[in-house]
Amino acid sequence: MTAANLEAMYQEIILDHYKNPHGKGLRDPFEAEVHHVNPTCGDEITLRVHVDGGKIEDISYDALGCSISQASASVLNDLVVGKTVDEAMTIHEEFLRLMQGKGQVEPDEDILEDGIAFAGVAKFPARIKCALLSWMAWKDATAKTLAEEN
Amino acid sequence: MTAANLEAMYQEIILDHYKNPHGKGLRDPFEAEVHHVNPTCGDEITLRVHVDGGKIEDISYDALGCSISQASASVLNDLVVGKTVDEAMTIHEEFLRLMQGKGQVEPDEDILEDGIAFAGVAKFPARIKCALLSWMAWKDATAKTLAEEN
Amino acid sequence: MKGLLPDLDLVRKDFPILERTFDGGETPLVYLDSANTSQKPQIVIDTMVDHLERHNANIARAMHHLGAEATEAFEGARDIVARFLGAPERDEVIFTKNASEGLNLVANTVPLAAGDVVVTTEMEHHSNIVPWQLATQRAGATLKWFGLTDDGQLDLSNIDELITPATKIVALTWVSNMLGTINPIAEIARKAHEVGALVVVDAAQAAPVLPIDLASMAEEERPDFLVFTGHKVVGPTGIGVLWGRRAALEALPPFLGGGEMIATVTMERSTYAPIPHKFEAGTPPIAEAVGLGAALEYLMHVGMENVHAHEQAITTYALERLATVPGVTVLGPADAAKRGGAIAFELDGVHPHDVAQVLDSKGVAIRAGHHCAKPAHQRFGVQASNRMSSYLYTTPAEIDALVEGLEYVRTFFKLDQ
Amino acid sequence: MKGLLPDLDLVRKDFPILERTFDGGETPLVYLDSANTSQKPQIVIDTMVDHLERHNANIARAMHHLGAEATEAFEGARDIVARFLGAPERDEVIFTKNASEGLNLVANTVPLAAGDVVVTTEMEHHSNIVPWQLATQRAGATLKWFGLTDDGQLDLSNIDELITPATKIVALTWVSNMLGTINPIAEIARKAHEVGALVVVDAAQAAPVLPIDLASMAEEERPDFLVFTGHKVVGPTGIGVLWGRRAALEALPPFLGGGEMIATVTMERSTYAPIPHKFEAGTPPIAEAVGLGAALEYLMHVGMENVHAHEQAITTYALERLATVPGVTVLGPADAAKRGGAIAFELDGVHPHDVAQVLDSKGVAIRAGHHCAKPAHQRFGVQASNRMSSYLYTTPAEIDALVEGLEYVRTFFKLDQ
Ligand SMILES: Cc1ncc(COP(=O)(O)O)c(C=O)c1O
Ligand SMILES: Cc1ncc(COP(=O)(O)O)c(C=O)c1O
Repeated sequence: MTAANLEAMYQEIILDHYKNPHGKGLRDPFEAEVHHVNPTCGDEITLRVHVDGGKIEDISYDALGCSISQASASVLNDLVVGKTVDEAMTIHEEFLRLMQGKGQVEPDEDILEDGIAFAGVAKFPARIKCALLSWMAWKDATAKTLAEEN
Repeated sequence: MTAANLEAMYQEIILDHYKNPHGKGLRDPFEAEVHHVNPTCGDEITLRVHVDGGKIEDISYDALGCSISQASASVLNDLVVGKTVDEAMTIHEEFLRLMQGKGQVEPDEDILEDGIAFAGVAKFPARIKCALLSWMAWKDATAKTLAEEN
Repeated sequence: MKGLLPDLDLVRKDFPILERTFDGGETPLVYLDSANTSQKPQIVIDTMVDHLERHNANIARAMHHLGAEATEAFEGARDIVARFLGAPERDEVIFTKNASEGLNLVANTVPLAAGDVVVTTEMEHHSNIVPWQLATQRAGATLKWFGLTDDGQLDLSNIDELITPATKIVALTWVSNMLGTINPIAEIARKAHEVGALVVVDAAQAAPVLPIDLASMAEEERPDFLVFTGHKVVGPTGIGVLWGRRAALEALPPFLGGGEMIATVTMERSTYAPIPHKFEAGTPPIAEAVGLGAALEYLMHVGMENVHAHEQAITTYALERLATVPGVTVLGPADAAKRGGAIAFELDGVHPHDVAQVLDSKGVAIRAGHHCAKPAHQRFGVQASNRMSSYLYTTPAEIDALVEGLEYVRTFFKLDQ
Repeated sequence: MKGLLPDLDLVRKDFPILERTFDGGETPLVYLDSANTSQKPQIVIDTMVDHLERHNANIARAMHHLGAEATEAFEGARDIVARFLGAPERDEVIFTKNASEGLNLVANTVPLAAGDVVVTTEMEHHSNIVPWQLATQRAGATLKWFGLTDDGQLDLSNIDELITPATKIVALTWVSNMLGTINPIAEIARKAHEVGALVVVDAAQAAPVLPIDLASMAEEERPDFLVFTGHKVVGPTGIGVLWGRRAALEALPPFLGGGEMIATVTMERSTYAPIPHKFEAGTPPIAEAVGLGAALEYLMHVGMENVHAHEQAITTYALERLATVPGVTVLGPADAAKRGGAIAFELDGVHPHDVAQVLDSKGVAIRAGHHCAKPAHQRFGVQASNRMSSYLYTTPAEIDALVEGLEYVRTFFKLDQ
């Protein structure tokens, strides 16, 4: 791995989100809470979702983990809170596409905003799970919320 | 394996014992009966021992197996019936020494008589168990007999 | 000869061991024991060596270069196995140490209660009998089995007595390692699924020679579990495969505990990883999985249809030639189209050990014994048999060598006197 | 430096992977992840290749040349393992697929009943925790454990509460894979044997570095079972060892069923082979056992005393050098004489993943995570740690490279700003 790759992974944006995560902490009200772990390394996240009238009112979370997993939870919070569930799912898919693209996918900045900073992470198979931990937890929690509604 | 080795293994004496086994069949009286198998190939022997006053009066057996295992039971019968248990154990040890000698042991013909024909078998690790099947069964049965006596 | 691999000479060159000779070069190896274990092409050996010399690291856990390379190679092998089997999902492929472990894994974890019935067959390898004996004994369940017809087929006449609502498992071999018989697994699976039983297929002898495409099988005819073993598909020892339908695998509790099969561990309790890792406790056979991947790529490159055609051509020829040897009786189906590449036979008047020993002196390697199928031998009233088994590198000339060898055995033991 | 292997350069030449470089040759590999898996000397690779290219056959069952050669090589490897361990009897050596399988084998077969107690420790690898959780859950027995002192030793203060007549098993690691701690297994075994408990020692990290001589241990201090794994002793993956005292092994029922573990099989019932084969169902990892034999011969040739001295020298040096890096805290004993070659540490302000990632960009391979020892991490209030681990090929210069790398990590994450 070259130094350039390393810089691509640890972009300033990522390190900023890591140092000052947005929306961190567990808050009320919420409809679903999930706990996800990355078995390989032990990174953990507890995540709550508050959905009201099809709109994501809040994502609150408590997470232990590396810079990538922490920054990604922060970016998730930025991107998804305030959006409708449908819009959020589209963002989620775009993020997934980026992360699973082996570094070959050109991310859509209009959709992912700060999230495009994770393009460099996609080149490191071992770290993709770190970046996806919070997103998978969010998807799971949202699915639970919707299931309860019905 | 050379043809010479093959001839050394399948000596006339062995083939003769195979075709006309001595003492075959299960007979009364007996003090102990054992059943031994060679798990690798399925060869089996049921063997009875009749000991009286420290002397081996009879070894009777029913066996399924290859030429080597059959011939060896026949030679066992020849060598051991009529001997005292102590004498028989000495013969057993000499036979064991021959079979485990990797073809390097010079057998004592005075003790082993026809049994020296098995010298060639000792060069074939896979066949040593065949030659020993009846002898191990005999030892086991004799030990049972002695244990019952005490 | 129709069906033979057109580039058989080239295929043979891929297998270094086929150049072995004995007696100072006089006696070439004639390896007819492939149902016992297959030989390995150079590409399998080289792939393992390259892995060990350049990419060796533990997997999953490691963030570093070598760890990433080893993980990619190992998980890449899983993708290849999935392709080889036509598995609906790659995560349904579990690496085990051999076929036996796969069968034991299922037998140990599948829920069984008193009164339940497990059905197997009289032609199984011990590895598909003993685990079910142990499992049914533990649970107070009952083991039943299909008998065999005189020509070595499954006797399906009492299928309605065997497969009933009490039947929880039907475990059977696709291809018999003794009789060569190919069993109608689709038909039996359909029947088993009607009563809600799980179907476990032992493909240890099928995977080497039959093209398998699980995804294209009708769902009700598709097994729920299938195992095979690396060393019989030109791969290394130390590796086997258990494929299971996702839902069926997910329903099983973990088998071995430890290492990478967990989600989280506290001293009080643990939670488990999703499949496939849930069933892969400890450091897996990494280089072996990589070698297996290379082996299956090799077979797919030759083409499993072609491997199968070759096997049938050789088997047809072998059955014909064996019939010319006085005193030889072949066990199992007479029709090559109905069988795999293992041919068990007896030579009247000579114990199989002695046959094998004398053949070996001519360089001809066959197996003698019960081939881990004692009940099938008992069924046919034989205590042991000879077995020749061919594979994609076997030539008609090698069958000729076997037949000549058998003639020599007859002379050696003076059968005509 | 005292204790270093005198011919370290030559030793390094035996390990082809140590020549790996990255970034087009600019960055040499600095492999400090040997507690995860060790690298393989050429002789191990060559021995396996020779086996596969010239002697490959299935074992035990085959009468032919190749079968005899393969059997001799495989059983010869068992003799070598017995010699390596100083095992009282060679038949007490069982080949498994890894250390985890050995532990699971014992946990699955040892008789446990409601009310029985199994004792383990808080510093175990998951492979010596989860099998006992599963076993005690099945039996309604209780799992208890030794806690740890702040400097990473076993807390033996409540040993009399833990080891009582209700205790059937004491299962513990000889050397911790996270803290490096060497445990007083003789003392604990003596105590356990007084109450009639069986002692299971996980030697996965001990076998690579400590000279072991079971036969010379006092009987009451000798474990009843001991496991280790091939890939950590410069051997291949896919192979491990369970050693057990003959009487202890004989008392266990079979674990996996099938293949070569039987004496006789009928459809109704089976009887089992004597040890070691009773516990080796199916085709074993043959080439892997042969490779393990070569690996242990290699280690014995270097001399386990020398390997141990080297490990201690490197560990002493590493502890010294790590102490110079601001923000580094080492977990476990501070005294190199009391530990194996694994050193877990934290770097204040940077998550271990990020440390490992940045080190890797400099070619330095360490492990980051919980190292399959979550409870030990929890005990010390850390969720993950960094771990460097050395072996007989590790040089002081590689420790320097690690330390420089850590300085670079500090700069990269601007820890001094
Ligand atoms: C202390 C300890 N026990 C057990 C194991 C498990 O070994 P394996 O993964 O080879 O089964 C390891 C290594 O991972 C270990 O370090
Ligand atoms: C039909 C069948 N099932 C199972 C096995 C067991 O395979 P393994 O010994 O690799 O576990 C074999 C081969 O020995 C076999 O032929």
